[in-house]
Amino acid sequence: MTSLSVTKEEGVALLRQMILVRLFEERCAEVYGQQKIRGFLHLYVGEEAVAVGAIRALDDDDSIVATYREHGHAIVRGVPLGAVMAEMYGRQNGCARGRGGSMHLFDVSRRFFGGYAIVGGGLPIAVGLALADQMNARTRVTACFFGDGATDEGEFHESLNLAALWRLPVLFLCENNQYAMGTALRRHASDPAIVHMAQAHGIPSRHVDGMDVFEVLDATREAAAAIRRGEGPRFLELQTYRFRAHSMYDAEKYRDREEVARWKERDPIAFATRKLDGAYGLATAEVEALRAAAAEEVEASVREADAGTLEPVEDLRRDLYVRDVG
Amino acid sequence: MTSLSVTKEEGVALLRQMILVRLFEERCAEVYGQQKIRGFLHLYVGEEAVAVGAIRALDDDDSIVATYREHGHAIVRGVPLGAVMAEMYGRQNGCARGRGGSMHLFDVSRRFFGGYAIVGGGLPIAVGLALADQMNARTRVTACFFGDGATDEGEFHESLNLAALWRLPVLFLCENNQYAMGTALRRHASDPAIVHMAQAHGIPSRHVDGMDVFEVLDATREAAAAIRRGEGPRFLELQTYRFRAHSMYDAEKYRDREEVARWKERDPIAFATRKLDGAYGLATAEVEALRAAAAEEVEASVREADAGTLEPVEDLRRDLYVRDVG
Amino acid sequence: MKNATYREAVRTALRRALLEDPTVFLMGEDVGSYGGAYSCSAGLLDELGPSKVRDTPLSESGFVGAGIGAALGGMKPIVEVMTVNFSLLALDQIVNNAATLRHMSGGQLAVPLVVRMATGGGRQLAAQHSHSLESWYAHVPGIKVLASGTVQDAHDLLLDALEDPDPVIVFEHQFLYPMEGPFDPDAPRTSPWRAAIRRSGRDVTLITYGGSLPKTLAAADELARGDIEAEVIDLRSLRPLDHATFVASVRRTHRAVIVDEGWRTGSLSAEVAARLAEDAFFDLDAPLERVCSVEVPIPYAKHLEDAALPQVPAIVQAAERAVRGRRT
Amino acid sequence: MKNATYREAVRTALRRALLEDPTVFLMGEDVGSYGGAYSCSAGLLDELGPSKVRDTPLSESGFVGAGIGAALGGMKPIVEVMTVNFSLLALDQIVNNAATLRHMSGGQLAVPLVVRMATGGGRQLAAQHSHSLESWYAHVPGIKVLASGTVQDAHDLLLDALEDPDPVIVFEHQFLYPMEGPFDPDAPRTSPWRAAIRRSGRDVTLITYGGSLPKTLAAADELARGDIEAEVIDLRSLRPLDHATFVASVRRTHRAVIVDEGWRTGSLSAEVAARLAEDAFFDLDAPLERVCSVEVPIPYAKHLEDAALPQVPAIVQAAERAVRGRRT
Ligand SMILES: Cc1ncc(C[n+]2csc(CCOP(=O)(O)OP(=O)(O)O)c2C)c(N)n1
Ligand SMILES: Cc1ncc(C[n+]2csc(CCOP(=O)(O)OP(=O)(O)O)c2C)c(N)n1
Ligand SMILES: [Mg+2]
Ligand SMILES: [Mg+2]
Repeated sequence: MTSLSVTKEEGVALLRQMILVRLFEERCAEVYGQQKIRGFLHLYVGEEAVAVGAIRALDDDDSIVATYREHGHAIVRGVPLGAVMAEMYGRQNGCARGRGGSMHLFDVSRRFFGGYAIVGGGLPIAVGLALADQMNARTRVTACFFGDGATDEGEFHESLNLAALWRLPVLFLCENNQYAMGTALRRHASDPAIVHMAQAHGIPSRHVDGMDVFEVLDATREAAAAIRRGEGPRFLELQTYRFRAHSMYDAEKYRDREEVARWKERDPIAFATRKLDGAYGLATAEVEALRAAAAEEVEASVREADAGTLEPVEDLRRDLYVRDVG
Repeated sequence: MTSLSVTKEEGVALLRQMILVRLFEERCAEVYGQQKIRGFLHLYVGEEAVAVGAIRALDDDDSIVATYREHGHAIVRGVPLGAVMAEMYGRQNGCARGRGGSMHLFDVSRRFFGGYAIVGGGLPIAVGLALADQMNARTRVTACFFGDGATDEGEFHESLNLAALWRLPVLFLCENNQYAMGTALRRHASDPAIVHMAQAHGIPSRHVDGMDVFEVLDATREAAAAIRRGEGPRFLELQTYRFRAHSMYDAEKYRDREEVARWKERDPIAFATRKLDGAYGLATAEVEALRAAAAEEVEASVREADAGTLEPVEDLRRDLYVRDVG
Repeated sequence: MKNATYREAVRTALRRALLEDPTVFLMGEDVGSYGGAYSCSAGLLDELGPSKVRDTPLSESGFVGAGIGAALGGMKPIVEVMTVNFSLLALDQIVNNAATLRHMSGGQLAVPLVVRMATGGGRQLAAQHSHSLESWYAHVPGIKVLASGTVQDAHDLLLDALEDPDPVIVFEHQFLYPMEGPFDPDAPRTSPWRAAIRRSGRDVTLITYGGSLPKTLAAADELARGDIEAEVIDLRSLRPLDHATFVASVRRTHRAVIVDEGWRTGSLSAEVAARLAEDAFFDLDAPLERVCSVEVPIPYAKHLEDAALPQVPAIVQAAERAVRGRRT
Repeated sequence: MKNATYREAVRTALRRALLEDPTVFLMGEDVGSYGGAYSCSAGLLDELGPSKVRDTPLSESGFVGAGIGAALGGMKPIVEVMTVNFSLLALDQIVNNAATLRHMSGGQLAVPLVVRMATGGGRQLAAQHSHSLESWYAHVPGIKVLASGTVQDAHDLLLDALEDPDPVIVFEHQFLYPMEGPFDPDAPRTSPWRAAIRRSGRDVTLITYGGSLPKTLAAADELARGDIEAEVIDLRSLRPLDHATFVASVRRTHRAVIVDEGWRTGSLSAEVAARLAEDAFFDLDAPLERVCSVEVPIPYAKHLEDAALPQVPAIVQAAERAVRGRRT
């Protein structure tokens, strides 16, 4: 029996959310096959421990900036499942009225600031949100998610430099899933230890096992607390893996099945289940119940999306500006 | 009597070039006052040991990429003084027919590839030149000069990553003169030890006293030799200082006179003179003779520039393309 | 009314906005201890402190993006990108974030951001420092674009931009900073989205903006000596364009010359011309004329730079052609 | 002649160039082990090795700049910027270096570089992945710009670009990759700098390029059923524009519609219109018409995206207006 830093209740809540994200996305892949979702769809399957562990360690008032692979983040943040699914259906009950789709989820009421599809493009935004907080003496944290591929972009360096120089309350969360699209980390980054870049900017940083939701939770709590104490930015490199294709158009020629199989042995959901069972005992029936409840939530979201209406075409120009002066 | 790694002859040659660059630029400032040179003029006064030490350590066949503060580099590389001065006069006997001016000196016959005025913009070019060499199995080095301010730009990071990842024969030479325009290093870079960025990319790097031409020479030789052995890129951070304003339009409100005075005590020309005298003995008359010869060279360049003609206006569109298809 | 320089007018507006609005701050390269590359913020760091006046690293994409983020966070940033030449490095943030966030989020977000930059040539700064890319910005829905061609506008348009809740790009022409002109900081402001008729005339309409305005007015004076009365329209807002004003003018004069420092192909002059050919077609009595920059990287040498940029004689000749017909 | 897809045509050209010319290499994000985001280089890494087919880090400015440097160093790089959307990050290198180096150095340098990128919308990729910024590139002297609208051109223009000693941007439209059409890899190539008359007609000239060509041809078919014979011009080269060809066509038809997926204001259609209003003014019998994208960030939802982009009915209507007059 191993010990855990969370209560059983909290641990189960984490597990529940990982299952919810997993089932939601598997359902997305299905409806994509039915062409109800179109465009790009980037699934997070395998990486759930990162979004769940990190976002649950944050306060509701903290801000979140994510990438185009952000269904999980939106869901964990509390964006209603139906609003996320409807967005991918392109319906006006979607969380961006159907204009954003899978890559551009927004829910400002929950301080979920999107959904950025230009790799690296969200980082300066996060820095700016943190700057606004600092200038207003708010103790909020801005959590910024990005992939290993994003660390190649110039904006990554520029954002780290600004955050470190001005000691801004930003939490950089690098979701290192070992690939930028089809290019393995060692083939796109001169130094596969991405933390070294943070260290070059004097930002305290560490590697975290991104398949272990409890470790992610603890590391994020610790980093967020330091940021709230006014100690400036923090950086976590979360080691994880995407089990599925980069997007729906990917033949996955760039990696072999064994590698994928090896990582699947570390499935974050199975891992958390084992850990919880070890620490507190967790009956198979309990897990099945979680799964069934999640599945039902997902089905409800599909129904909600299906029932959604389309934004009228006459509204195409609406909300281009706050003040239309044309 | 201290010992030096260079012969007297070689040492005197270094000194001679530093003096030549210094006098040339002081003369530039004068003719700028007479409005014969216009636009931006960024002087290198105080930093001469860097260009002289580094470029003299390179082979003639190595490539050079520089910034808008590149008169010294061009001169040390052997671009005729008259062609440099004429360029600043905007005459067609200038090394870019008068089209580039002070910020855009070119001499391809000497593998002097310019002259880049967008901060950071030359770095990827240098990486590409080195890539072409690598692909053709040439043992050439591409030396790339840039300022401390350039290290804030995203392109700096991108260029380092590419060079390190592909082990390209690039020598990065950061001329850390402590300021990006009016912004002191500590106010623009989160970590004032710029070498740390190189280290984050696994590029061997070191600090060099950029006021000591002998140290610059030795460090560059060593780095270039490693590059030629196929060991990939090298990075030198050369600590130096600009004695004059950033450009001709700068009131220098951002630094105090004492700081400037302190650095002037380390004038690279005076320093080299003392060192040579210590090591080999150097008569005042010898130095005076160097100075007089350099002054005469500079005067000749002014005469050459003054005698230059203007490119005919009808040639404005010439050389826009190799093959004009309009 | 007193005289002031364009630079002083910018500085006056900056200072006022920074003093009056607690959410306004200025950030950019060398806006602080250097006082601004063009001295537009001289003294403001000392007066207002480093939180209101922020020197940034050389990271155009980073700090423009941070401006967008700060705007999302409730601030009203004035981001100075020293010149349009460097703004190429920040275009992704402007086009993909500032311009899209409101629409793409279904109206949830707003980006009350002002980006100021100097534009244009004429100072012998050569190919990498003499761009006029206003047409690129004017192409992008989701942002608004202003360009000041007078001292008063250098002040007024900046304050107008700050009062607007959307992202506004403000172009100042680098050649105009030392220009003197009448200036009253308290004069009532006209809508920045309306073009101004800077001179009335019945024979031909000269349409321009920003740094070409003084040249166009000089050309109009010269034309008047030759008995051609030119109407001069200063667009002021480049996005949206005040279509109605220039179309109405051309309906009166039946002839138009568009003066634009951008390279001819794809400059803003093309859009103005296209609109006239669409919406004032039956009123036009002569082919449209454009006076733009020659399509080459702007050279350093003065005589070549002068030859590359629009100049008064070329404007005069174009207007004469429009009025008197082309020689063949 | 066999049929092939646009994608296969691109791949055929790439493979041929890489095989035949030792100085040619391909570099870009995921061109290698992934086979290209649009599968245009599928299998080439395996066949030709990692020196000829280079996966790059996500560093658009860095690797486009490296392409310029490699070109200076004697190579002939084909740099793939996956899409025009990401090319914003590389614009500084293209505009300030690739486009200026030859002129600014007084003719000493040459930059024999090809930059390929996918452009356009229509695949429900939303605001940040659906740009059509061809007009921006066409604005820049010092580069040349090609856009392929047919399967044959997807192959030919790429080889033409590679034979050119100057920097050439080649636009492929992302919606066209799966399109099939006649393709002969050995067909003699016509000059890429000449526009093609894809259909002859006497009533109205429809001018377009790239992804809008199939739509415009479909509109012409429909117009023919309504007794309007439209001439369809495919610009092919966007810089330089083949002015003579489209002006001559309009001199014959006296009416023009320009179809362009760019946002209307400042799209390439504006330049074409301006040139017609300058140089075919006395031949025009009707106001110019433009069919462009609605000026909003392109939305994800299909019905909204369809409404935002140019479509066949709008082209038909514009042509009818041009021929039959506007209703008032
Ligand atoms: C600037 C930019 N370049 C290229 C792309 C195309 N692209 C989309 S996702 C992706 C890979 C990103 O990898 P990473 O940052 O590791 O995130 P992951 O997809 O692995 O979560 C690429 C190249 C893009 N969207 N933006
Ligand atoms: C991308 C870009 N941003 C801003 C400028 C304006 N600028 C010219 S030089 C300079 C300072 C550069 O500092 P550094 O790299 O340290 O070089 P130094 O001038 O000290 O030699 C700045 C900000 C520019 N030329 N390019
Ligand atoms: Mg990744
Ligand atoms: Mg410096």
